[in-house]
Amino acid sequence: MAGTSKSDDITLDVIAEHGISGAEYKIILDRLGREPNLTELGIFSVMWSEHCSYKSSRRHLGKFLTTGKRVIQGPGENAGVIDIDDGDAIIFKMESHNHPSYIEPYQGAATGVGGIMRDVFTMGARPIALLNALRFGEPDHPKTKSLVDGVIAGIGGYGNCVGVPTVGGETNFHAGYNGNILVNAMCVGLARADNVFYSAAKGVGNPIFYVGSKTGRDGIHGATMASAEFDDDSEEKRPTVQVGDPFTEKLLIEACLELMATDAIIAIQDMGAAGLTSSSIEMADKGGVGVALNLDKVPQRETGMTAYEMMLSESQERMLMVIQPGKEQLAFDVFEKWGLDVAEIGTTTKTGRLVLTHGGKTVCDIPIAPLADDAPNLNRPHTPTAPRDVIEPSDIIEPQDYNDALVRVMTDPDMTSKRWIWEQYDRHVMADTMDSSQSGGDAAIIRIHGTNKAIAVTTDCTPRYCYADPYEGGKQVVAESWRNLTAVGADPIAITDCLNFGNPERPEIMGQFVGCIDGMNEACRAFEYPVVSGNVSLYNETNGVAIPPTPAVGGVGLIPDLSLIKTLKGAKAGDTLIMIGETDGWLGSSIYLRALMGREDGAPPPVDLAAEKRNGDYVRKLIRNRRVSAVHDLSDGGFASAACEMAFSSGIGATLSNPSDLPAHAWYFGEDQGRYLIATDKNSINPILTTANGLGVKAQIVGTVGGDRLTAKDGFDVSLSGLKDRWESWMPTLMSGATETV
Amino acid sequence: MQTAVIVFPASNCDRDAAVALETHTGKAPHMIWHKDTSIPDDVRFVVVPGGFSYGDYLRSGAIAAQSPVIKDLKQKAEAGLPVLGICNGFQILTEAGMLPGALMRNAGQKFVCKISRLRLANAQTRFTKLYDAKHEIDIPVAHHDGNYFADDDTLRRIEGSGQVVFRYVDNPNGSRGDIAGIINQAGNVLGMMPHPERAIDPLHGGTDGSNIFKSILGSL
Amino acid sequence: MIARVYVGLKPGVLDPQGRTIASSLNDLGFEEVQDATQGKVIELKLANGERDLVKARVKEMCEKLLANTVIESYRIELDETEE
Amino acid sequence: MIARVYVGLKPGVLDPQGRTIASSLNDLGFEEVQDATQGKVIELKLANGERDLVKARVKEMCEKLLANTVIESYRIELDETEE
Ligand SMILES: Nc1ncnc2c1ncn2[C@@H]1O[C@H](COP(=O)(O)OP(=O)(O)O)[C@@H](O)[C@H]1O
Ligand SMILES: [Mg+2]
Repeated sequence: MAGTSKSDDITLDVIAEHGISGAEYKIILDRLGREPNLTELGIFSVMWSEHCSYKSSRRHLGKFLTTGKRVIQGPGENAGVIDIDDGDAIIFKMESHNHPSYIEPYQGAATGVGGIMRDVFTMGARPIALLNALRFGEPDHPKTKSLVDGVIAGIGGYGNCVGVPTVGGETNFHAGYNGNILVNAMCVGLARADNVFYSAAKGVGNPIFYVGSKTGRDGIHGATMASAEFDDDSEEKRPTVQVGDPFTEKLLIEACLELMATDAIIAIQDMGAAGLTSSSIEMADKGGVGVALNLDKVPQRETGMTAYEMMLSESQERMLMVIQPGKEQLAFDVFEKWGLDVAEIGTTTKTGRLVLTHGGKTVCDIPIAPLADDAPNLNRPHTPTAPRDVIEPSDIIEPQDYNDALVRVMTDPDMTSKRWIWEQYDRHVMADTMDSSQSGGDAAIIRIHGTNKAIAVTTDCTPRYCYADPYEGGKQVVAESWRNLTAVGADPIAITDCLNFGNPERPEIMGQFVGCIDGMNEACRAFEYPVVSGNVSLYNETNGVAIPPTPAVGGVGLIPDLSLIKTLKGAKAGDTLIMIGETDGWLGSSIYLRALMGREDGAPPPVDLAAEKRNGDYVRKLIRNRRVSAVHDLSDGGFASAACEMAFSSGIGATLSNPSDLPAHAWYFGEDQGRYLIATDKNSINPILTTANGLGVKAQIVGTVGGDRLTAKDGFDVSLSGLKDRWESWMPTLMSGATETV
Repeated sequence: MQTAVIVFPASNCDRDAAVALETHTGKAPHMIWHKDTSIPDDVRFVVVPGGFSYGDYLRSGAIAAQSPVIKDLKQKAEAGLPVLGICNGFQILTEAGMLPGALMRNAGQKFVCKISRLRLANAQTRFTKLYDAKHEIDIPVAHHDGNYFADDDTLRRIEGSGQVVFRYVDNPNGSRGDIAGIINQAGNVLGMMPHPERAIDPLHGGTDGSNIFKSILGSL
Repeated sequence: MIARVYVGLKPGVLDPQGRTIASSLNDLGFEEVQDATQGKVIELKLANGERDLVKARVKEMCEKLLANTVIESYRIELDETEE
Repeated sequence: MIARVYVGLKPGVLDPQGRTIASSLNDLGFEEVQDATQGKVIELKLANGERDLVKARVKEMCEKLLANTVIESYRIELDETEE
């Protein structure tokens, strides 16, 4: 057969360039019974790349709790699906676009947003919220400013145009990301639980449709690039950068949702990493069928494209679907109405093989099962991270000037206001945003259109804890997510994750990976807070220097009644501040230690999962019983920073007290976990304290709300507006002046 | 009362506009596809919604302004049909020549989404008569190209004839004269960058935008 | 045939993009930059035709769509050699 | 001295704007339009100087700020007559 005979092109170099190991090549020879041609080799290469096959991570991801009473679909589809009652389902996922964003920040970030949205509307959901978890290098690193500038503009440029509100996120700066920034985007969509679409291509002889933008030579080898670390030659390996087209994406959403309202679609899959290859193979593999595609029919943007290029292109805004026979015309009509390219490019077959024809010749004929199932599943060696010493409060001298200490903590890059970022995002489009970045709250709150219920959404990760102790850090990531949802009165339901790590071939990196997963999983189980979707991004390292382990999670919770929402902005003059949770004054790996002493050492705060759950359940109950006027969780920067943020958001000062016998720096800046700050009126104080006592929850009075200063009797005394100005101006100052292109 | 919202490819505040109209009239508006050649005769008020029609490619609103439906909209507006253009809708109305001036890239070059405080420059129009002229109102903006420009003569003319309806207290985009919204000479076509349809619900953006809908609908 | 349409802001229209470019260049140490303006070039690939007719058509495109004559002026260049 | 910098997308890079412009022109009845691309022209007013030196400086400006060389290419024209 023409084109599938051994090609002279397949030299050892070519095999190596495709990232295929000797052992892997043997499997290919064995499965095919002959040598592959270049197209076939390319297909094996992307399917078995880290990005598509999860070869280093698969066995560890399998440990996660992935089921629960509200889980409709866990990991394995384009996104996870959860039940939020009344026949409504939430579909959500988070994904990384780290490497492309470093190379071309605007387009890299924009296409990251586009990609994650496609994962969600592919399953029948209308996207209703976007979030972004970002890590940049040191603020004064020469590349940071232009990367920040481009990434934020790209995220906004795409989401704003499509008309989905970007409602929250997180932003860190650290030298550990100087050479590898992280751009993780999360999309949340709303569907009817009985109209969720899956990717399994069922049935034989059904037409396969290609919809969306034309195929160009964009991003060829994007998937393999995401599976290799950068070095100084990375310039050479640059694939043609993908450019996002949010206009087409918007049309694609409307067209797909319109067709999904009929019974024309059997299966649907977006073309993400490894484009046509992975979408067609995954659909076929899940449905247990074969696929025959005629590549001449693929809409093409450029002339002279080879089969290899078409199969590996990562052009954006494309979908593949299996259509119900007899409904072809309906599909054509809908897509043409929306002005999209559409073509019938093949059929499902009973051969179990992927057969491609191009120019009248068969250019690929390979069995599908090995591509998906026989993908390498490695058990890479992993060395656990060595434990660090615990730092006691008495090991750290108190600051001479508490006002200065407070200012330095609140103007630490991670702590400052990110207004400069979120004012570039349309947070209000769709008119259901009840709360967003604007209030600096713990979680964004999105009303379910036309109902009296809402979802709460948040992204979280504290990389410095994960670096210090992957296992405890992993627990903390999930605990903080759960806590942030709880703090707005939501029932936490499930998470998506985006696991960003260095080179898995190094045992210490693999040790971080395994440690984080084990910690996260333990917390997921303790809270019955399963993982329903996720993404792994490895090889985030440059010249052998890896990023801090950064397992970001995106959490979703349900608020059954809009009148029961509480956030940090409701504190009123005369309210009493009560702290829920135990304080040991934990300063190891804290913002305080970093901001004041330039130290990043010490064991991170441990998470007592049982206490975390007990405290959170109690806070949620207080919110539901209308006992509180404002709530904020305690995390980075401890009690002092939580009190500042509550004061900034509520527009009123506070006087704080220290009822413990801890020194003031440990009490105000310690980062003990499982804690909340609540503001309440005086009638509720006693009931709150008494009930807490009965439940074994630590609750203590820690201040009063009022005035225009932030005062701690044994510490600082600053004007609220003065502090707020400094907190607000850090990022505009950083970003002022010229920005060079990267 | 029958109202209508025009939908362009990549309009994205069309649903929000429809919700606002239904909230104030009790009746769902017609959603008119840009390729339609006419607006039904029973329509008494039209909203040209916000969004990124045609991706804002070339210039915001430029391609949409050439849509078949705009011809009919122009004719009906000349005959007195009230029209409200919000954000991208305002850009479209200026591109279509239904309102004077143009909307350029924000002076700060960035997309800006924030609550903007507005002064009523003219509280006597059919769209603003329920407002207290002394009050300032809070309405969200979300745009990249909201920097209003008109040449000196035009500016003098619209200022002189009370066509400037809203001004920013804190100009977010560099607009000349802090202009946030203007009306045509006949007083039936209003264009504004801030989004009143995002300010009709106490749970979302406040209710300062409601009076625009109440004023114009009440005048019909 | 290729038509190149240059679209720029009319004199007297404040050009915030141009201004930002100039001041960014100054910030980066290019002090010789006194002013900057930014415009668009739209390159159209057209069916061949009689030069004057083509030019008239492109002019019509500009008036209708490619330029907003409230703020912009345009200039057309035809290039028969290419293609 | 005036320098004109033309910045356009490299061949092969998706140009959604250009495509949308072309199809809008077709919709408006300009069927002769087969394709369109959109680029930028940045006009810089510069202190006078030795031609080659000026050009080298402008090139540096392009690399640093005016063009995103990952996806864009640029071309420089110097014009001494204007001023
Ligand atoms: N990149 C971003 N995009 C949108 N909102 C952001 C971003 N970074 C930070 N924020 C917002 O700033 C506020 C503070 O963020 P953070 O300190 O991470 O919150 P928390 O510690 O409660 O998780 C939040 O409301 C968050 O949504
Ligand atoms: Mg929080």
